[in-house]
Amino acid sequence: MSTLALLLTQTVNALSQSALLFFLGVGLTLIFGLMRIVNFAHGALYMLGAFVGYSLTHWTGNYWLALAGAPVVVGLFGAAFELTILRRLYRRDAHAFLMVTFGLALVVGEAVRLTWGPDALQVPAPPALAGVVFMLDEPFPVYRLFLVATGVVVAIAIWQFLERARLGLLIRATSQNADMANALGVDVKLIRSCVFGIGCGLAALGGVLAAPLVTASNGMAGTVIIDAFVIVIIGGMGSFLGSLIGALLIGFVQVFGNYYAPDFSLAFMYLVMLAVLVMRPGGLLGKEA
Amino acid sequence: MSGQFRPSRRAMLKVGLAGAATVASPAILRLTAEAQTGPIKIGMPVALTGPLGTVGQQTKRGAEFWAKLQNAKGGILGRPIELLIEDTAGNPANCVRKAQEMVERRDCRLITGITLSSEALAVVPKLGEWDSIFISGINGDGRLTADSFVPNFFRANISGPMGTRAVSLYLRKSNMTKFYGLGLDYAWGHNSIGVFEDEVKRGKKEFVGKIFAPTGTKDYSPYITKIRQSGADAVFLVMQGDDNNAFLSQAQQYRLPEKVKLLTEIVDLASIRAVGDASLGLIGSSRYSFTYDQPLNNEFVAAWKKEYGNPPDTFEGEQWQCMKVLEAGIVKAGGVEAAKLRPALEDLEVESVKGKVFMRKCDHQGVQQGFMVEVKKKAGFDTPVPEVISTFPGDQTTPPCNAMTYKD
Amino acid sequence: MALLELDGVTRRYGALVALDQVAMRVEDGEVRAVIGPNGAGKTTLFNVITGTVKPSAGAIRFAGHAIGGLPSHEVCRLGISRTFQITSLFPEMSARDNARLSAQARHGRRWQPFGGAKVFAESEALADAALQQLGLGAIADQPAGLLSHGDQRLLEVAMAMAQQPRVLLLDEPTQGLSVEETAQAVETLARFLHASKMTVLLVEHDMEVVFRLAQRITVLHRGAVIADGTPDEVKADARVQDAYLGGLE
Amino acid sequence: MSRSTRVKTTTGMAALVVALVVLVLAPLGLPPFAMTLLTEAVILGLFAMSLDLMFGYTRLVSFGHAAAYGLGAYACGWMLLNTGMPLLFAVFAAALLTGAVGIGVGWMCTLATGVSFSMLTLAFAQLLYAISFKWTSVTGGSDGLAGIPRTVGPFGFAALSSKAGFYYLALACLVGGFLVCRALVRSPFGAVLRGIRENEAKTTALGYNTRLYKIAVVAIAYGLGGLAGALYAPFAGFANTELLFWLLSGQVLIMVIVGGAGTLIGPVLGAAFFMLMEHQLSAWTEAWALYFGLIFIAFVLFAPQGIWGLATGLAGGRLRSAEQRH
Repeated sequence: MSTLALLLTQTVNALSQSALLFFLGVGLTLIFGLMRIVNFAHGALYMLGAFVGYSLTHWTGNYWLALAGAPVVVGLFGAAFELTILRRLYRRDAHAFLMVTFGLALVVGEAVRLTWGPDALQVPAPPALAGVVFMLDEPFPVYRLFLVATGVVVAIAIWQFLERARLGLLIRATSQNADMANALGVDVKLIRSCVFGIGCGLAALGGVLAAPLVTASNGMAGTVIIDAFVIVIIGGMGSFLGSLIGALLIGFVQVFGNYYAPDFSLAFMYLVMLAVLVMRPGGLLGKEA
Repeated sequence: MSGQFRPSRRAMLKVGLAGAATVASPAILRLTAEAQTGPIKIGMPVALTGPLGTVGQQTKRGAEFWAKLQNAKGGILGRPIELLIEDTAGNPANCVRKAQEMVERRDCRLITGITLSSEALAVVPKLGEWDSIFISGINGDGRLTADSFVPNFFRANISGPMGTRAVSLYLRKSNMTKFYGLGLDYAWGHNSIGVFEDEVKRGKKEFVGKIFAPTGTKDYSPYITKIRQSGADAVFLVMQGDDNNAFLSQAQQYRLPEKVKLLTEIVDLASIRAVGDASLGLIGSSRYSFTYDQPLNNEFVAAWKKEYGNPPDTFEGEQWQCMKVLEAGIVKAGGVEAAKLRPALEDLEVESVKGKVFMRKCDHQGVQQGFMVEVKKKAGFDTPVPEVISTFPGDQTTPPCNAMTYKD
Repeated sequence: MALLELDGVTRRYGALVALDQVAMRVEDGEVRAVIGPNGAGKTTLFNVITGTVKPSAGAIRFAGHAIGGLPSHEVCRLGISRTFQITSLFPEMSARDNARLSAQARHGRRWQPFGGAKVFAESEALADAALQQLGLGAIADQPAGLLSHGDQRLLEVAMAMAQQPRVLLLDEPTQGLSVEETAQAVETLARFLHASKMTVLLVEHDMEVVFRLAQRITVLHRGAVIADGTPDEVKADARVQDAYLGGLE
Repeated sequence: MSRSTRVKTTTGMAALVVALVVLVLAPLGLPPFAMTLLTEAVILGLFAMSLDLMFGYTRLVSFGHAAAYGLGAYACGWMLLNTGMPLLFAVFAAALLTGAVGIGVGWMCTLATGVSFSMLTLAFAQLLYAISFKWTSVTGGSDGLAGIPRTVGPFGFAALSSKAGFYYLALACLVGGFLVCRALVRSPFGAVLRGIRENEAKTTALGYNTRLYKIAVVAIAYGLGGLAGALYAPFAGFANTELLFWLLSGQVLIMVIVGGAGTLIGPVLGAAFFMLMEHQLSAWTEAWALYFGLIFIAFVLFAPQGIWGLATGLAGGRLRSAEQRH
């Protein structure tokens, strides 16, 4: 394998991992930006997405329906949780959210295990994406290219949504100053439900998309929640662009780090985060904390 | 699970901090008196949930099935069998606490079914103090019968080094010459890859590299690329659970098996189900498979299918064998006290689902056949199944006493 | 020699010059108001003096010490205490505990990790005295967050006073108060300033308040001092009128 | 001080003394396993209490407090296994070492505030976790250190290695830790911590170098957390990577919140509650995590002040009704 081929395949590969990380991070950061909630259940919802995706694939026999359906199902679940539980807590200390989302993570995790059983479940990539393409004579899975493409599309969609759509404008306004938005007649309560739902749906999207790579399993939640935190912190809590940059940074660091210095793979991410926070305590694009 | 103990356990909870001490004491006295004649209690602190929940669930079923059949026959020595199964979530702190409760509060002196090596290694040093026997049904860590060996520990299952040894014995006959090793980055992975590297070199073949992946790795592409670049004919995997599934899925997506043969230290049905066709062609040692053509196994598989509908899984079979060894030991000893049971288990020979198992005295390792299997499609099964392609006698696969490496 | 002396103090934020060569002298016992249109740099001036913001250039001397660029906690311990434009209190603590914590900051035992009521006696005495001075004795046990807005503003002053500062910096002490509340607060402050002979630097928008409290006035415009004198002199100054009217356009 | 607060304080003191007497007498009546549980609850209680100094009193939310526990456990375990040091010495040396490391951690993490502070503590804990995994020669890698002895040492502390003796050691550490923490939060130093909790900018403006105070409180919390970890290693006989994992950091935060942050005693009760609930629920049902999660959510909704809030609320209610009767 030539060095060029190596760099090319690993770069595309890092982009595909960044896409998955981005789906997690952007949901977390939207929720934090609006509600100042660090959502500990984000990993559990990502896992829920993968399992819902599994069931939808099996019932409908169509991966694409699962891809579209799982985020909707999980997003609605998230919005319902916001409506019934979180809504009562906005005047409370931040640690109420910490505990309630921790509780939610446990409940979702166990509910998944009771519903789908303890064994990992196969979610194969759809036949159209199951093949390989040759990049400089090296086989590369089409599915990973699809992940990169999805990442680009979703990133642009969210960006345009926040910039152009009315709901996006309202979300940005409410993130900057909820009281002011409220005074101007924005239904802040509705916005919060929407954003929590959207954030959870994005996590679920990440889960469905990751399932063909790692299977749908009970262990999924624990392995991604910290990654998602790190991305969001590196980028700056609440910053959309920050979560994109954080996801790219961590995606590349993990892929190239694991290739060139696999012995340090447990430490890379944290060293990057330490370095970023020591230089910029609020994260790359965050406000000075 | 043993409903009759709930009242006193609830009392315990109340006692916990308040210190209403006298409530529980009579129960302890009663339990001690029961120990000679009451039910035979077997404690199983198992990881029923958490990353290795799948494995724990299998051990639980294997033991439960045995207890059910045995109790239907009137128990052992006329005493019913009572399994105390509790979840540790795979955390050694929980495992030690649960085991200690079984010993101290419920007067149970027999432990089995512990899931993780780290849990087993935390429990083993306490066995003397507890005056209890721990018979492993699935723990593969070589150290348990080597550096960390204690007299009250027995292993009825195939250890990691034994599995690796079977693979390397198989490879001596093959025409593959260059090998790579990929292991999970913890003790089991390091030990087994170490044994494999050693075996390959002694077999006058080439070991071209090794790499260790942390548990919970989601993207294996950098490793897959390294394996492909190494020019190896085959890669030896020491992986399990989610990590194994992720690697096998991604390796297939990268078309790795077309260039490099996949060998594994352990072939597990749950993994085969999780990754489907990505497991086809995988060759590895097997701890247990329902496809072994042994008279006792055919009988066991038939009974199991009748009970559960599916054939038994890897650790269901392993734990079943362990329970059969334990059963023979208890019958021979005429009781479960460590002082009687330890000598009874030593040099005990049992006819099992895998053939003969001989619990050698020197390090309490069960000497047994090693099986090599290949994962193939088979008519009548939705998912691929492991088929035996070779067997090796126990004296070839078992390491020297209290050792983890081989001499020849 | 003046107690507080600024010389050529400049603060730049990129291209923006928030403070431009500011020079001023505040004598011991003087009540000095700093006025100017919005964005004139009044709060930046306070931030630079108290060390919250470092000056880009220039010297600040306080009672013989060069304090330009010192961290704010050190400036504070030399004897400069301040209040904030936006009320900043410890809302769950009682008014007394607010003042006590403030007094303790100048205390040798502020690091002492043990000892209860006794070690606090001295700070508590200072705190109570300060609360009395500002007429807050009766509400000393109430949580600060539950006080009326006017009392909260006065509590901030009391907290600053509990430190027995040599200079007190008041940043818009009547900010956000109703007309009635303002009148009351100003009377209390005037009485207190008269009685205490405290050196005060005051930023205030409300000219009534300024003329009621201050002996001398410094006018800032676009970061630079454009006038400095008695209230009457300043009122008559053409540049001041221009700046204010200009600011209104 | 008003009459009712004085009554409340006296009742509180009386309740504490009664609890202490019960705890001291416990080994006389409790069966062996109850002692095992109680000892573990005491150790975890000390751990949770140490975090309360940071979390409850200073609003420094650490996502990595397991670092202190694990470091204390590994340091103590290593000394007991490799140096033949007596138990008491190893325990306190490990606590001191952890406290010293805490100074460095505090210095680093207080560069940031808010969620960034939390993430820096997490990063630090996870780096220690990675080290414990990789530095096999010292930490035993993924297997951890096992068979840690309770070396008695030369000064006739033989009683400490027994079950009851070790319990008394742990209890003495908890009571000592509590007295230290209580003195701390009531002292001038503690007043500054509360100031930082409520309004850090104002505290700085008042002339306090708040960063130094924060570094100090992180170091103290690490020292006490390290003491708890150092007790755990010889108690359980092992130390392994789980003790440094982020999951434990999350759990100890929950213990503090469930118990009642900023009350010192509350987190101790929270730790005991958490440990006993997990132990008992997992004995009754495999789906214990589900109930566990529901309990937390219920606590947030219905008992926002935690166990301590419930207890004092009940006691306060009785007092009020008693006053009404008079």
